[in-house]
This record gives sequence, structure tokens and C-alpha cells, in this order.
Amino acid sequence: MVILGNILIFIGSLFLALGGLGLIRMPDVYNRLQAGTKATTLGAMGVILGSAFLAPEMLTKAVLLIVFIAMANPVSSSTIGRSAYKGGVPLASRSVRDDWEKEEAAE
Amino acid sequence: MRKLIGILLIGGFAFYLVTVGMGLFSAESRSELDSVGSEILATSPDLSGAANTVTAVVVQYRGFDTLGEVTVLFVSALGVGMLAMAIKDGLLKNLFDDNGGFVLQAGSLALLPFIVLVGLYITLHGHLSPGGGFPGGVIIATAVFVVILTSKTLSIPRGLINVMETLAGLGFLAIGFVGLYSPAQSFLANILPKGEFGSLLSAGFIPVIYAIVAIKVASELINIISKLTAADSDSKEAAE
Amino acid sequence: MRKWKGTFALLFLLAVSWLLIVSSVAFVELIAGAVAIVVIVLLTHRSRDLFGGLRLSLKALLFTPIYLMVFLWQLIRSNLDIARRVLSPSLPINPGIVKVQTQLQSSLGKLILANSITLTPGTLTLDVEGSSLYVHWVDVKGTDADAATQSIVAGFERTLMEVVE
Amino acid sequence: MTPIIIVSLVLIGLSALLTVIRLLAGPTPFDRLMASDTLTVIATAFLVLFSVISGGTDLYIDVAIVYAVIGFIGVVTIARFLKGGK
Repeated sequence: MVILGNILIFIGSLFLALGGLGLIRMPDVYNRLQAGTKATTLGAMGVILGSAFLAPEMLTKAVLLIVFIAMANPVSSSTIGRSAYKGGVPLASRSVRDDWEKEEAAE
Repeated sequence: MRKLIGILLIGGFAFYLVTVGMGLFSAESRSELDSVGSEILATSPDLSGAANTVTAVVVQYRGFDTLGEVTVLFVSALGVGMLAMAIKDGLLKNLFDDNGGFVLQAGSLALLPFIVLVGLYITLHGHLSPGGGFPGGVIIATAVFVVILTSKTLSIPRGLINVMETLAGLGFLAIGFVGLYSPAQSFLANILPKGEFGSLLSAGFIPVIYAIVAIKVASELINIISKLTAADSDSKEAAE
Repeated sequence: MRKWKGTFALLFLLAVSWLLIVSSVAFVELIAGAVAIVVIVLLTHRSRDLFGGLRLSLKALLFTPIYLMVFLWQLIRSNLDIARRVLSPSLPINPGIVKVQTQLQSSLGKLILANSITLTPGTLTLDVEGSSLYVHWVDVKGTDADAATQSIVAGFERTLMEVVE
Repeated sequence: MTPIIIVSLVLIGLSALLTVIRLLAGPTPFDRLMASDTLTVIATAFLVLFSVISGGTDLYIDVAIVYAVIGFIGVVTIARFLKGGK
């Protein structure tokens, strides 16, 4: 149990660090959102679940926190992405396609 | 200028960390600083019956102060309300020129009941774990705020909220006067039974006071928000 | 019917959440939770309507854990994918926004689908309009809208269909 | 504290540092907002881990839950405000 908890914490923090790296390396806000959201969601889930294995009395609250993060994190990322698009932040120059722009232009 | 502000912020944070770190590591300064704290820690369980000493300080040791804080909040809510009334369309109304997108709309509705549940948990367990009426009320109000952000036509029962706010304020005073006319003969005396230490029904009137504070804080903040965003103006027009 | 379904589902989910957050089955905690839940459910009629999209059948109950498994597997895959892209020196991305279609009807279904897409490899839902989703895709393959729909939406949709309307 | 947990703490600190760099660097307000969103999640995870290494009390997890809720609401609100002024 303790070993499993340690492993989960380590994997989780590894993904958190990767998410941070993604935030630095990606070229525009949308790609950064991609890296940030996914990596921090799984990373935080891993760290929280691993901590709960080390201290079983907070397992139930940890499960609730994990569910909340899994529901709320994509919502906030989508909202940021949508406001960035509506606020006129352009896609990175290497982007290949934009269906939404075509739609908005057609209207 | 912005760089300067950034450097100042980072420097201030570093200073804070260093001072906190030094305070933690030198035992002497700690015992000097904590003389009031250790006194309260020693007397609090018997006096208030609350497992969370911070709550015991806020409600038991300086409950009259808390009543004052709630009053300050009430007066500021009144002031903001009057300002918002002077500007007919609501100060923030034009900022929300669309509905915020489907994901936020549906997401906030899906999360609202659970966020309110967390707020109620924080409120009801204020005497056992970190939290209490103030953060609980703020959580409930902000959850409602997010729903307002996505829909201007949300009808807020402002009358009901005003009634709740008034009743909560009167309830706080009533508890104070019950203490005054009880055998303890002091305003806001904790006369309810202390219960079993660490369970939900313990610490006498502290959970009751915190529930009242939460209702008051939540209803005042919802009032401010709905006035600022003119959230229910559409429904009011429909009613007229 | 739909209204009662939403009320029941919300009551059930809130009750489970309350038990998880207090992590105790003491009598007073249960009473306090029951009062809190009833008050919340009475006051949030829009959320009740939203949760009316859940299917309440034995089959739906069976498919919920399957869906969670699919979701978790995709989340882990997506993280490995991000790790691969971020760590490789050339940063192999080919981003763009594509429009995909969904057959899900209810708001709750579309919300869960949008959230799931956000957490799967290389895709991020930006907005949902009607039955179409605007998705930012890190690695756009081809120009065909149907093919994009197939590779982004279809995997979740089949399982999700059994859980929500 | 096992060595693994110390390494994990360093990794979490590194991730927070990289996020803060993005927060300060921008360039658009949305980048900063996204960085603070990420920072919220990192801080939530750290609070839970801290609650274990500071002696296994489950008090900090209450703080973590409240922090996650408030962080989510704050980020969403700012995102809505930013849309108005381009």
C-alpha cells in the first residue's frame, strides 16, 4: 500500500513537471492548454490518490477531490480556450486548419 | 514599471518565506510569540468545546467582533446596492455579451449543486475542521455567481434572499440576547450543551452561529452580484 | 418523467458526495446531509433538468464503470502522448481546429463528451454548438470531417450512448 | 519522508516554477490565466501531499477541496471577463 502510494505520487509529480514543461515549450495558447490540462489533471489525480494511500483516513475526501478535478479542469480549460478564440488570439503559425474561422466568416 | 512590480512581488514573497522559515526554526522566538496562542489552546476545549481553535477564537472569544464584521459586510452590501441602483442597467451587464459557451453553461449547472454542498459542509463543520461560516457562505455565493455569468435571464428570488438575510441577522442578535438573559448573563454566552468533543453536535452554539453567518454572507454576496450584473432585470421586466 | 429522473439522479449523486466528504455514518451527520441535500435539490431546478439526461437502467449502471475505464485509459494515453511531444526536440505538432459531429441529444451527454474529448490524446474542445463540436487538435490528420469525427468522437460516443441520452 | 517523496516534491516545485515563468512571460492574458489555472491544480495536489507529510492529519485536504473550488470559479470568472475587452 505504502509502496503503491509512493509510486503514484512519483508518477503524478512527473506528469505535473511534464505539464509545466509543455507550458513553456508549446507555441500558442491552445497547444499550451492541451499540455497543461491533460498533464495536470492526471498528475494531480496521481498525487492525490497516492497521498490517500499513505493516509487512508482521507481516502473518501480524496476520491471526491479527484472527481471534482476531473470534471472542473476540462470545463475551465475549454472556457479559457473559447474566450481566447473569441478574444482574437490567433493560432500558431504552423497550424494547418481552422474550421471555426470558416464558419464565422460564412455567417 | 511592470517589471519593477514583478520584482517587488517576488522579493516580498521571498522575504515572507525567509521570515516564516526563521520563525519555524528558532524555538525561543516561537515560545515568546505563542504565549497568547498557547493560553487559548489550553483553555479552548473546555470553554468552547470546538475542535478547531480558530473557530473557537472567532465565535467564542470574540463573538461580538464577528457580529460587527457581519454588520460591516451588511453596510457595504447596502452601499454597493445603492451605487448599482443609480446606474440603471447594472455595472457589469455589458461585459457579458454572450452566454459563455455551452461547456461553461452546462458545466456550471452540473457543478453548482456539488459546490453548494461543499459550502454547506465547510459551514457545518467549521468547529471541527478548517472553514466556517465566512468561507462557506462565499463558496455558495460564488457558485451562484458562475451560473449568473452564463445566463443573464436567471431569475434570482431576491425577495426570499432579503428575508433570509434579515432573519439571519435577527437570529444572531437573538442568540446574543438569549445569552444575556441566561444565568451566564453575558451577551453571546455559549449556553447550549457542549456535546461530545469532535462530533458534529458539539461546541454549543458555534455551529448555529456559523450557519447564520453563512446564510448572511451568502445572501449578501448574491445580492451584490445580482445587482451589479442586473442578472434578474429581464425577469423583473417580464413580471411588470 | 424526465423531471423526476433528474431529481432522483441528483439526490443520489449528492448523497454519495456527502457520504464521501464527511466520511462518517454518524446519525447527526446523515440528518444534516439529508436536510442539506433536499434544500439544494429544491433550489436548483436547472441542474435537475440537466441531470435528467442520465439513463436510469441496469444497462446504464453496467456501462458506467466501463465508460470510466475507457476514460481513464484515454487519459493515461493522452499524457504519454503529451510527454512524447514535449520531450522530443523537434516538437512534432501539427495543430488546427476541426469541426466534428455528435449524435448525443442531451446537454449532459454533450458536456461529458466535451470534457472527455478535452482529456483525450491531442484534442481540446473549444465550443459546442447544437450537435457540432469545435475541437482543437494537436495533430490534424487529413481534411475529411467524417474521418475526424470517427477518430475523435466515435470511441467515447458508443459507450456514452448507453449511459446518457 | 522517503526519498521518492522528496524527489516528487522537487518535481512539483519544478512544475510550479515553469508555470510561474509562463505566468510572468505571457504573452497574451489568456496565457497568464491558463498558467494560474494550472498553478491552482498544482497547489491542490501539493496541499494534499503536504497533508500526508506533515503528520497524516486530514485537515489540509479540506483546505485543498476549498482551494480547488475557489480556483475553478476564479479562473472561469476571469475568462468570462477577458472576453469582453479584446
